[in-house]
This record gives sequence, C-alpha cells and structure tokens, in this order.
Amino acid sequence: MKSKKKRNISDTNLLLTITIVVFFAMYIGAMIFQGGGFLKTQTFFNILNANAALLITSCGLSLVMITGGIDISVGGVVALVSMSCGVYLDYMGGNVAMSILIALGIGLAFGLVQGFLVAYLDIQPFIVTLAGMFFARGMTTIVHTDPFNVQNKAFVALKDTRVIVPGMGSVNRIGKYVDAYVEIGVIVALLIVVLMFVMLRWSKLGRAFYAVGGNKQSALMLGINVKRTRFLAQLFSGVLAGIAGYVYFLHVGSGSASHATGMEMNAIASSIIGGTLLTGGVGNIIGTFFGVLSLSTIQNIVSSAGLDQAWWTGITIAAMLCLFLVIQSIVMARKNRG
Amino acid sequence: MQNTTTKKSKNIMNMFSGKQILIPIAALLLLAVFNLIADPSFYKISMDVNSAGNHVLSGYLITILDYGSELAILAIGMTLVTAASGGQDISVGAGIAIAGSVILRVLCGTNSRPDKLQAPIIVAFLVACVVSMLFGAFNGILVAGFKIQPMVATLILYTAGRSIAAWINNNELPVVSDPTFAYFGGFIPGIPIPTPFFIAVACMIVIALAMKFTNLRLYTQAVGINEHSSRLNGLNPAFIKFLSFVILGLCVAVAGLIKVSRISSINYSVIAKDIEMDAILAVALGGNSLSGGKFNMTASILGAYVIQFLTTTLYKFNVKSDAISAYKAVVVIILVVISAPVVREKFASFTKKMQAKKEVA
Amino acid sequence: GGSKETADGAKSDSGDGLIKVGIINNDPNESGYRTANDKDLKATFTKENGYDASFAYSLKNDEQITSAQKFIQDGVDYLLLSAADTAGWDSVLKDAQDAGTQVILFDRTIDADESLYAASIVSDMEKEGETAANWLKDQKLPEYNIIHIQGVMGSAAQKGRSGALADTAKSEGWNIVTEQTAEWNAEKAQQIVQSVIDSGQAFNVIYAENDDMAKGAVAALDKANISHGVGKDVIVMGFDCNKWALEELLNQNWNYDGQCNPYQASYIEDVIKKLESGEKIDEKTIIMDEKGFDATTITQDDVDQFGI
Amino acid sequence: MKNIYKSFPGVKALQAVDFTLCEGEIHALMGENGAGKSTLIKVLTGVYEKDGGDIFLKEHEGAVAIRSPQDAQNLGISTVYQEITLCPNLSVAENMYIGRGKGIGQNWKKMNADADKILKSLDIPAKATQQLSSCSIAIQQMVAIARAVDMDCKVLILDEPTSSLDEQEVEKLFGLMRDLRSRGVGIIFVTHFLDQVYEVCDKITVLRDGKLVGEYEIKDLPRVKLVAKMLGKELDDEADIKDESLVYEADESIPPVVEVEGLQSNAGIKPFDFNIRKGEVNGFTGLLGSGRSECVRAIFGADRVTGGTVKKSGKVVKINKPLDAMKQGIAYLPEDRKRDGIVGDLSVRDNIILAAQVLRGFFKPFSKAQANKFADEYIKLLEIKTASADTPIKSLSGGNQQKVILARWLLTHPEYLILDEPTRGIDIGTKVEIQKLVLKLASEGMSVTFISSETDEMLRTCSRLIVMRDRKKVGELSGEELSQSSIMDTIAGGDKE
Ligand SMILES: Nc1ncnc2c1ncn2[C@@H]1O[C@H](COP(=O)(O)OP(=O)(O)OP(=O)(O)O)[C@@H](O)[C@H]1O
Ligand SMILES: Nc1ncnc2c1ncn2[C@@H]1O[C@H](COP(=O)(O)OP(=O)(O)OP(=O)(O)O)[C@@H](O)[C@H]1O
Ligand SMILES: [Mg+2]
Ligand SMILES: [Mg+2]
Repeated sequence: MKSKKKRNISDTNLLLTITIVVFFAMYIGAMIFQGGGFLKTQTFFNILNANAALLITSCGLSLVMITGGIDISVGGVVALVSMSCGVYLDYMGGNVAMSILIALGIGLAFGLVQGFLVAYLDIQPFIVTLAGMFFARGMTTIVHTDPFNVQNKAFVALKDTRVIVPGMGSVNRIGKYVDAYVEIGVIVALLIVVLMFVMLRWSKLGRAFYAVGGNKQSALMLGINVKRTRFLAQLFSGVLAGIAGYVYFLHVGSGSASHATGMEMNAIASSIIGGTLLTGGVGNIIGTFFGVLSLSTIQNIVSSAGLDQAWWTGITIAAMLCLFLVIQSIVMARKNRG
Repeated sequence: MQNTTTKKSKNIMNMFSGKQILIPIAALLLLAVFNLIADPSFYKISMDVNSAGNHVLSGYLITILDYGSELAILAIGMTLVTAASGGQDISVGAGIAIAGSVILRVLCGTNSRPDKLQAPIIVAFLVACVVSMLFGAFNGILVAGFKIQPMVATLILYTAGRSIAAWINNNELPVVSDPTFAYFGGFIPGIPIPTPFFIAVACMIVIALAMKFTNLRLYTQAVGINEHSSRLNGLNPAFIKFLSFVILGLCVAVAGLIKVSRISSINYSVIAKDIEMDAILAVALGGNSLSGGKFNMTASILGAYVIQFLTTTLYKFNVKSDAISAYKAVVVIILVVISAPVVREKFASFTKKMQAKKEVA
Repeated sequence: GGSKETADGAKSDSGDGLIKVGIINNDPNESGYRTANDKDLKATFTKENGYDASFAYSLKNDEQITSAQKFIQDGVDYLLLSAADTAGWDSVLKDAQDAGTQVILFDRTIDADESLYAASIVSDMEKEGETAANWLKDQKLPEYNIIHIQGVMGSAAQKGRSGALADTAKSEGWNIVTEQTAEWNAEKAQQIVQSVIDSGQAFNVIYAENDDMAKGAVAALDKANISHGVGKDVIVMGFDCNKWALEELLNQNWNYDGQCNPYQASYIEDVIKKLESGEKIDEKTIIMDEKGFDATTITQDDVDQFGI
Repeated sequence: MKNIYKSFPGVKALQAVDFTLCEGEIHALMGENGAGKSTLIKVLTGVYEKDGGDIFLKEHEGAVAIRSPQDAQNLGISTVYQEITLCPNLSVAENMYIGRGKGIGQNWKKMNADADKILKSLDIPAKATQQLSSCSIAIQQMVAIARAVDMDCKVLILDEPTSSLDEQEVEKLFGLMRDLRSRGVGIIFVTHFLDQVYEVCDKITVLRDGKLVGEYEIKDLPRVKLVAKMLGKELDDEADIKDESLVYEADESIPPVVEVEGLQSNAGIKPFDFNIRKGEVNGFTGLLGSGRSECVRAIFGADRVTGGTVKKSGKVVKINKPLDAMKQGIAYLPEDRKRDGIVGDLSVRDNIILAAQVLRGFFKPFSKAQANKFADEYIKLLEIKTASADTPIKSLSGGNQQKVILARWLLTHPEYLILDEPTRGIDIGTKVEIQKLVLKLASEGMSVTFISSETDEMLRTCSRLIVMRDRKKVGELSGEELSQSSIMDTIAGGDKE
C-alpha cells in the first residue's frame, strides 16, 4: 500500500517539493541566524528585482531543457539587447517603444536561427547555442565597447517606476517607514511565469514539449510534429531571452559588454535546482521559480555573511549548491528504490 | 562502364558521409585554403635563435601547434567524459587554476618570490596531478554516485575552483624565476619545436596506447550508449564514468603545468578563462555526439587544433580580440551546418538529381 | 548628504558603538593590485578600530548591485564601493540616500551624480596615462612602433590609460602597430604579441595597461629572442607597481612602471571620521598620489616602499 | 501500396513490394525476421521516406503523400509499432491522447475520464494518471493498443502486438479486432504466432528478403505451406524437437549446478528455492507479471539481492552484481531487449564480444582478428542477417538483434544459461532453431533455464517447470505432470482451493 502511494507522486512533483521545502528552510534559517536585512520584506523583493531577468531566462531554459535541448546563448543575448537598446536610445535618439521592439527582434532572431539549426538541420543544441553565445558576446562589443548609463528621459522614468507592494513596507535605518516595492521587470517576469506554467500544464503544445523530451522517436510516432516542437522551444527561449534582456536593461539602466556574464549557467542551475532534468521530459515552471529564488538566496546569504576572506564566497556558494543537489539526488534515489 | 564510375563516386560519397574524422579535416582544409588565398605568408616558418642561443622554429603554424596544445590535451579527457556520461565538464578552467596554483605552491613554498625552487618541478607536477585527479574524482562521484547531471555537478567546482586556487596560495601571486620552469611552456634548449606540442603528443600517444591495450574505448562507449545493458554485461557504469572524470583530471593537471609555465606565474581569475567552452567545442567539431556514446578521439584532437587555427587566423587579421568570438561563432556554424547529416543528405540527393538530369540530356 | 543625516546615522549606531560599514570590492584574486587593496581595507576596518565591517566581492556588476542593496537593507552606516562597471549605479545610490546610508567610492569612479555619494577616493587614471605617455615621449626614440595592450574595455583604468596614449600618439605621429584588449589576461597578451611577431611587423614599444599583461607580452618576446629593457630592442611599459614588476625594472628588463596606489583605506577612514564628527567634506574627490618609475633611476628602496 | 522500394545503407529492405488491404478484413503480414515487415509499415505510416512507389487510399484521387506519422493519423491510419513507442515520462492518459485532435487546450478531466473508461473496458490494470514508466511492458503494450483502437481509424496496423501479451490478453485483443472488422476497419496484423494468424486473419501476405512472395486467402494456405513460403524451404516439423528433449532423463544423482535457497530481491519476489542440474533444461512459467523475470534477475544479480543463498556446484557463492554471476559461468539474456540487451550504436561485432570481453578483463582486449573471427563465427552459426559485422546493431531487425544478444552469451561459454523470453518477436523458423540449439547445448552439458510466455514452447523444451503466481513459487512440475492442463491448474490453484 505504502509503496503504491510513493509511486503516485511523479518525479516532477517530488523534485518540486524538495526545492520548495529547502528554499523555505534556507530563508527562514537566514532570518533566524543572520537576521538583519532578512527580517525586512524588501530584501525578498530586492531578490526578485535583481533576478527578474534571470527568472525569465530560466523559464526559457526550462522549456528547452524539457524538450531535451539546451540554450546557453541567453546571457549573451541579454548583454546584446541591453547594449543595442542603450546605443539606440542614447546615441541614435530613439524612443522607448521602438527599443522594446528591438529587444524582441533580437530575441526573435536568435530564436529563429537557433531553432532552425537545431530542429530542422538536427545540429546539437549545445553547439548551436554556444556559437550563439559567442556571436552575441562578440556582437555586443562590436556594437559598442564602453559601458554607459542611459540618459533617455522616458527610459529613465520607466526604469525608476516602482510598483508599491501595499502593507509590506518596513521602517528603515533612520526610522522612516518605506513602502516595499518591486520593479516593472518583476511584474513582467511573474506574468511570464504564470503564462508558461499554464501553457506547459494545460495546453496540448505544452504536453508535446514533454513528450518530445521524454522520447523523440516515440513522440514522432505518436503523431507529434517533433521538428516544429523543438523549433518552438528554441524560439520561445530566444524570445524570452530578448524580453529578459530588456528587463535586465531596465534594472541596471546601462549598456555594457560584461552584462549578464555567466547568466546562462545560473539559469541552467536554477532550472535544475527547480527539478528540471537536462535529459529532458521532466520539469516544472513553478520549480524553476523557486530554483531562481533558492540560488539567489544562497548568494545573498553568503555575500552578507561577513566572511573574512574573499575566497570563501565562491567556496561557500559552491558548497551550498553541492549540498542542495546531493539532497535532491538522495531523495530521488530513495524514491526510486522504495 | 558507367556503372563502375557511379559506384566509385558513391563509394567516395559513402566514405565522406561515414567517416566523422573527415569533418575536422575538412574544416582544417577550409581554413588552410582561406589563409593561402588571403595571405600565403601565413605559412612562412623560419628558424631563429632564441634568447638562450638555441635554434627555434617560429611562424603562425608553429604558433598553432604551440598554443593549441592545452586544448588538445583537454579534448582527450573531455571526449571520454562526454562519451561515458553524456554530459560535459565545465570546471576544467577552474581546475587548471587549481592545478597551476598547486604547482606554484609546491615550487615556491610560502614565499611568493623564492630565489630558488623549494621542490623539484616533477614533484610539484605530481602533486598537482594527484590534486587534480581528486577534484576529478569529486566530480565523478557527484555524476556517477549521486547521479547529478554532469554540467550541473561540475558547476560546483566551476563556482568554487578559482576561489580554491586563490586559497591554496593565500591569494599571493607567486612568480618563478628559475628558467627551467619556463621550458614546459617554451622551448627546451636544443629542440626547435615548442615543448607544449611535445607534451600534447605524449598525451596523445599515452591515450592511443591505452585505447589499444585496454578496453577503455569499448567500455566507455558501451556505458555511454546503454547503461542498463552495460550493467547486465558485467560492467560497472558508475566506475567507468568516475574513471573518465579522473582521467580528465589528469589532463587538467598537464594543461595547468603548461599554462603556468608559459608566464611563470598565475592569475587566478583569468588563467584558462573560458577554456571549458573551447574544449567542449573541440569535441563537437570532431563530430562527436555531446549526448555520449560513440566517439572518435583523433577527431576531437583535430577539433582542438581547428579552434586554435581559427583563433590564430583571426589574430593575424587583427580582429579585435573581444570581437573574435563573433567571427568564431560564424565559422563554427558554417562548419557544423556543412557537416550536419541532414544537410549532407540533401546535398547528396540534389547532386543525384543533377546527375540524373545530365544523363537524360 | 547633509549633516542632519549624519547626526541621525550616529544615533542609530548599534549598541556596541561600532560603526557598521559594508564594503563592496572586486575579487582580490583579480590582480596583485586588488589583493593589496583588499588587505589594506581589512587591516583598517577592524573591530579594534571601531568598525563592524562586512565584505562582499564580485567582478560582476549585477552581483555587486545586489550586495549593495542587501547592505542597505542590513542598515549599514557606510557603504564603501569599488564598482566593477562605471554604469548602472544610479538607483542603488538613491536607495542608499533614502535609507540614510553614506556612500564612499574608492578606487574607481562611477558614472553618477556627485550628490549621490559623500566622497570618492580614486586614482586619476588619465594622469597615470599621461605620465606614462610623457615618459615615452621623453625617450626620444627615432621612431615609435607601439603594441598597445588594453585592459577590459570600458573599465576606468583602461579608458584613462588608453586615452592618454591615443592622444599623444596622435599629436606625435606615433605608429600603433596593433591595439588589442587582453582583458588583464597575461595569456591573451602573450598571444597578441606572438601574432605580431609571427606577422613580421616591426615594433619597439610595448605599452601594456597592467603588469600581468606586460609579463605575458615579455614571455612572447623571450620565446622569440627579442631583447627588451634598458638599451635593448623593445621598451616594455606596465602599470600597478607589483613588487615583481619593479624588480624587473631594477634588473633593467622592463623600462617603465606606472604606479596605481591601492592604499586608500586611511583616506576613507579620514572621511568617515570627519562625517561622524559632523565636519564638512571640503573636497568630494580625493585623488591618490601616484608616480611612474623609470628603470634607469629606480632603487631598491623604491621597490620595497612602493611595490605591492 | 504499389511498387514500394526502400533501402538502407547496405540493405535493400523492400524491393517492388505491393500490398493491398480491403475494408473490413484482417490481413496478416508474414515473413522471417528482417523480411521487411516493419519497414513496410514504417513506410506506409511516414516514419521512413520511401525510395520509390506509391500509396493509394480509397476516397483519395491518385497517390497520397504521407510524410510523417501525423499525416498517417490524419488519413485515418493508426498504428501500434513493434517497439513500444510511447513516452515514459507522461501519464497513461496523455500517452493515449497526445498528438491527436485539434485545438490548443486540453480538457484534462475529460481526457482522464475517457482514458479510464477505455482502460476499464479493455481490463487494463492501469490508472489514467499513472506515469507510464511505472507500468510493465505488457501494460505499456496494451496502452499502445488502446490508443490505436480508440482512434477513429479506417486502417489499423498492429506490428507484433502480441509478443509480450499472455493468452487472455491476446483473446481480448482478438475480440477487439473482430469487432473493428465488423465495423469496416481494415487491419494489418504482423505476428510470428501461426496459431494467431489462423485464428483471426482473412488474408495473408508473405514477404521474404524484402520481396513480395504473394498474397493468399487464408483457406488456400495451410500452415506448412505458409511456413515454406516464408522460409523459402520446407521446415522440419516442430514435433521433431520434442523427441530430442526427451533425451534428458531427470537423474537425481547428478548434483545441481546451481542451487538457490530462499532467494529474495528488492524487486519484490517472495523467497524462492530453485535448482538446476548439469544438462538440464527447465523453465519458469506463470501469468504475466507473476515474477518469472524477477526470479532469474535475482539469480544473476541484476536486481539487488536482499536475502537467501546461491550455491554453485555445491559451494555458496556471493552474487551481488552481474559480473559475479558471469564469473560463476552464469549468463542471462534479458527480456527487455531494447533497454537491457542491445548497445544500440555499437557494431554487431562489439555487441557480440562485449560480455566475453568484460569477463576477460580491462587490460586484455581481444585483438581485431580475434573479434572478427568470433563475430563471423556466430553470425554464421545463428544466421544473423546483417550487412556486415560493422553495422550498428540498432539497424538490425528485432529478431536479428535477439540473435546477436544470444551470440554474446554463447561466446562466454557459460555453464548455466538463462534465457528470458528469447523467442519473443522471433520468426517461426528461427524459433525452432533456437529451441533446437537450446536442446543441443543442454546435451553438451550446459544447463539452461528457459522462460517463455508460450506454454507450448516450454513444454517442448523443458523437462521441469517452476510455476509462479503473484511473485511466489507455487509449484514445480516435471516428467508426467508436464502438460498444458496441469500447468493451468497449478497457476489457477489458489482460486480453486
Ligand atoms: N533504420 C535502419 N537502418 C538500417 N537498416 C535497417 C533499418 N531498419 C531496418 N533495417 C534493415 O531492414 C531489413 C528489414 O527490417 P524489418 O525491421 O523491416 O524486418 P521485420 O520483417 O520487421 O523483422 P522482425 O520480424 O524481426 O521484426 C533488415 O535487414 C534490417 O536490418
Ligand atoms: N518498473 C516497475 N515498476 C512497477 N512495477 C513493476 C516494474 N517492473 C515490473 N513491475 C511489476 O512486477 C511484477 C513482476 O514482473 P516480471 O517482469 O517479473 O513478470 P514476468 O512474470 O516476467 O512477466 P512478463 O515477463 O511476462 O512481463 C509485475 O506485476 C510488474 O507489473
Ligand atoms: Mg519487425
Ligand atoms: Mg518477464
């Protein structure tokens, strides 16, 4: 009887549960032992603000990983988008609406080309998107070398728009009550999380992504258009990277070739922490959401822990990541055995 | 008559589509021809006298052999890891930082600028090998024991590696002034060919012997293709995967030695930066599947030299070094598109049709 | 920042009377310069000296911004900042101002309004570049064929040191053989110089924007038997004054090293003391005193005193 | 289908094959392993692109173009492929409904309810929301059938659907097929079970070596003739085998080669005892999922053993992993060929030498010449149809893959050979040969355990049968007791008591 019950919880849900439990344990632990900023709600919202772009790219990555692919061009695309939009706004006197279109256009272009190469020419996604990353990084410096703050008035206004979260504020250092806020990017990111969740969970296309990731050959024989499905996954990821690029751009308000370095790895790690398997077929957007939160909370805890030597930062983050993955792995192994 | 000729051409076609090693060879030819047309002086090799008064070869081709060595060595280990585990190790750059740091730590002791070496170079190197293999084993345990996917398992060391390297030397930046230490990244007196190339060749010979006199290839491939079935045939898939990571660890130590020897010093945050991506690319340019299984070692090694060939070519044309990656991307895409089976099939059926038309006419 | 806020800040000091500072720096393993800088800060902002200091390290701008926001939430009194990128700091500084946290920039300037920070203690990279370019001009070489190896594009150090050379080269009609970024990376510098050597182009000056890259360049020269140093074929110039680099100067293997002073902690402490006691800061921007060393005049004392 | 051509590198899989299926008939497609049956079906359903020929459908003018399984589905052709082609990571219901219907939304409630209804009507013991990978192969096979049957199709193709089903389920399937036939659906049915052909089919088309042999009415083609057409030669009657099997006399005086006491594994079988003597052939029988495979997996160390002892030639040996068993001279041919047997991308040669190589050790690889010799020897001995020893095994037909795996274990020269469903998906000719081979090996002194879902086959080869029910050993039959009915009685025993 017991074993039956265990079997009923699917891999996806189990991984999701682990992530959520560990995240809350970690955050509450930080509140108790570190106190300070963690007791303020704004710290949580700041984690969201800082990671809205990562959240969006992670959604894209989860999607391609569910279909058994990968996309490591996202960090490069984010940098390219912010640089191009910055140059357009400041050096070419452009307007904000058009700059958003540019961001979408860049994402779309990457998605289309990479999707075509992966799905229709059947080239390994890792290589295609690695080349995509090289290309995007290189193009960014070709567009403009130096970092600069964007001065465009309309853009700055948009960037400084803060969405107040009612009732969540706190009293700050000098005794003033400050409302908690999130940036526009967070709203966009949350919207995307919800849309992606609904799409993956309830639409036919969503299930097709899972089927293709589970077994390409079988999916083909079940009457799914495998090529188109893979193409769409890569395309979505590209477009989401474009959107993430703009959200990132809104967060930092500048263009720079070094923007979002290593974001692809963080996105992959977040997805996996959230229970998506690189081998395809398993994953969940809510998991990804908590994966992003977990990863950035780890970084936040470590960076404000007051470590006495710089190298402990990297080592501690890695150790916590390791612990997380090992816990996940042990729980999964237990389940499969029992 | 006609029959035999078409058969022959078909054979050639088959050979071309069948042998994956032709992919990197074709890539090398492409680059070679491009350089020949653009500037034949690319191929000039000259014999000069170096600062120690010895004859050494120099020229772009020598540079390619020289600087491609670390990548070629890493490609060996990366190919095995890819084949056995179906994933890639992204911690090799960080691993090189650790290995380099260990070597310098042993050579210099706690004094970051010693007048003479505190230990023989060979000892330092062996210690680095052991340490690197331990870190490889760490990755291997995560992948094989805990069944964590390679790219994520190695993300741990990727995150921590450079910090560990800094910690090993207490964040000092040791400098070795002993000229013999520079031999490994430069020239050994009396030998006009750069030492890194020799080291790479030695690694290739070792791996070739290993593949000839052991079942490394068969086991690795079997495990990479079908783990369940391998287990039922008496293999221990976890151990084979573990082993591949340990071997990669060894390769990392060797590459680390060359890297620190080149400048007799180390910079933890930039040494071997982004080399993991190039190593993976080398495996892929060799036509190997990144999801594991069958592999061709020679093709991977050639893939590494393709990348260095490309980089050297771009430097030669004075492309801005931070924009190089964009050009590299374009060439890589062209290469993989040409070598994609789908494209070649289309091409083959197209030429067939053309031939048929000709025959009709 | 006005004095009113300072008074408030003093009030909210934690019970044990320590001043809370949050320090955001680049990763110290980036270079010898950074290691020295970090050590200096650590030695100054200790409990014994009356500080409760937290450190955060990153080479990535966005991670630095996140850390800064965390420090602001933690309620630090002073935020000391050496930014990875010059751009992108506006809104964080505003947050800090709202929370009554004083910001002091060190080592690197950023691209933000002066009113947003209390003081900035930095090196004048343009001046470093000018000193070096003027020194090069004074060498009165018959011709100038320069390999220019740049740092990470867009960093304050790269901009300052590249700008001065470019201006002088233009006015003096110097020939820049190649101008490439090696991103502070010795290996890349080695490959860049190697490529020039392979191409057979003539050059007689290497202008590397830090010591590491100069070292990489020299490794390539050594390999190809091109002599360098005082009275030799190629003039080698570097920056930062690492001890080992100054020793190269002393041995006449290199020709010039520009100083970039990492010891800003005492200046920062001065500023904090002044702010604590409610004094006005007369000068917002404090420029570090720096010089350039010539291989022909450098002494062992210089190496011991200025080497980092 | 007219004049279909298809070739793979080195193989002409189909040459000028015509095939006609009428409304409301069940049409058997027969042929040896590698005759091209599956290939013909894959061409028809758009999995492979054909090299030549045309496909015509009623109601469609001219030839129709079928480029993907999706096209085929849209044209009303639904298919159950030979290798189970479902997605293990999805639920049972999703597997039944994915890739069908229009629109973007999916009504989950309705889908699960519908699926449950169908599962129930077909007596499939699975829940709609269960993840497919947690079902046994047989259930997966049934789910695939349920999916195909549920589609509103004009043509139903079943490629060896019965290979992993037991008799009751086969009966159920036949009921379904007859029902569909009466509604005017045309059914293509591929199987190697001649009985089944004569039970339900109306017409037979025979292929041999990728060429059409002919189309026949069922009544015009008696069994013997059919076999002759398939093999291109007359087959010795199956009855012959039986005589040979009698050669083995159960001699109590010979000590057992392998003896098992109270063995138990983490796969969930109850502790069981078992032994086998030199030169004996015995078998496990029981219903689907009764735990036959699990017993032998435990002996081989393929599952984690949790209790009990194994004795080899009287000495207690520890078997924790397959290699331990192999070192004791035990060999195991697994039941799930695709998952546990073949190493898909490796060549036939490497697949053959793999186990022997592992036994020999890491530092002693076979030389090229040796490997070639072994491969050629067994390719000849077992008549494996392959373009060359270098061909990757995955491009062989199912039956030939099975022979390669058999060759792999024979090469290790085991003392005790366990064959779990070795004849699944194997053509009649080869089946007989394998049975003969088993008996020949036994007469040479090898002990063999033979598991098969076909009781006939077991009766023909085994001198002793262990009967399983609900993962428990419930009886052992030998000598006189061996008969269809006594087996059935023992299997059903529990209910009668
Ligand atoms: N993908 C493939 N690549 C190369 N050859 C193939 C491929 N698929 C099938 N073949 C070859 O085509 C021939 C016909 O195979 P097919 O699978 O159609 O046989 P079959 O009649 O279904 O046999 P079985 O009864 O064993 O299933 C075989 O010789 C096989 O080796
Ligand atoms: N991965 C699995 N998850 C859940 N149950 C399983 C799994 N594998 C097997 N089972 C169950 O274990 C039981 C015994 O399976 P086993 O394969 O040993 O049966 P069997 O007698 O060999 O039948 P057959 O080979 O005809 O399928 C079956 O009820 C099956 O459903
Ligand atoms: Mg078949
Ligand atoms: Mg079974």
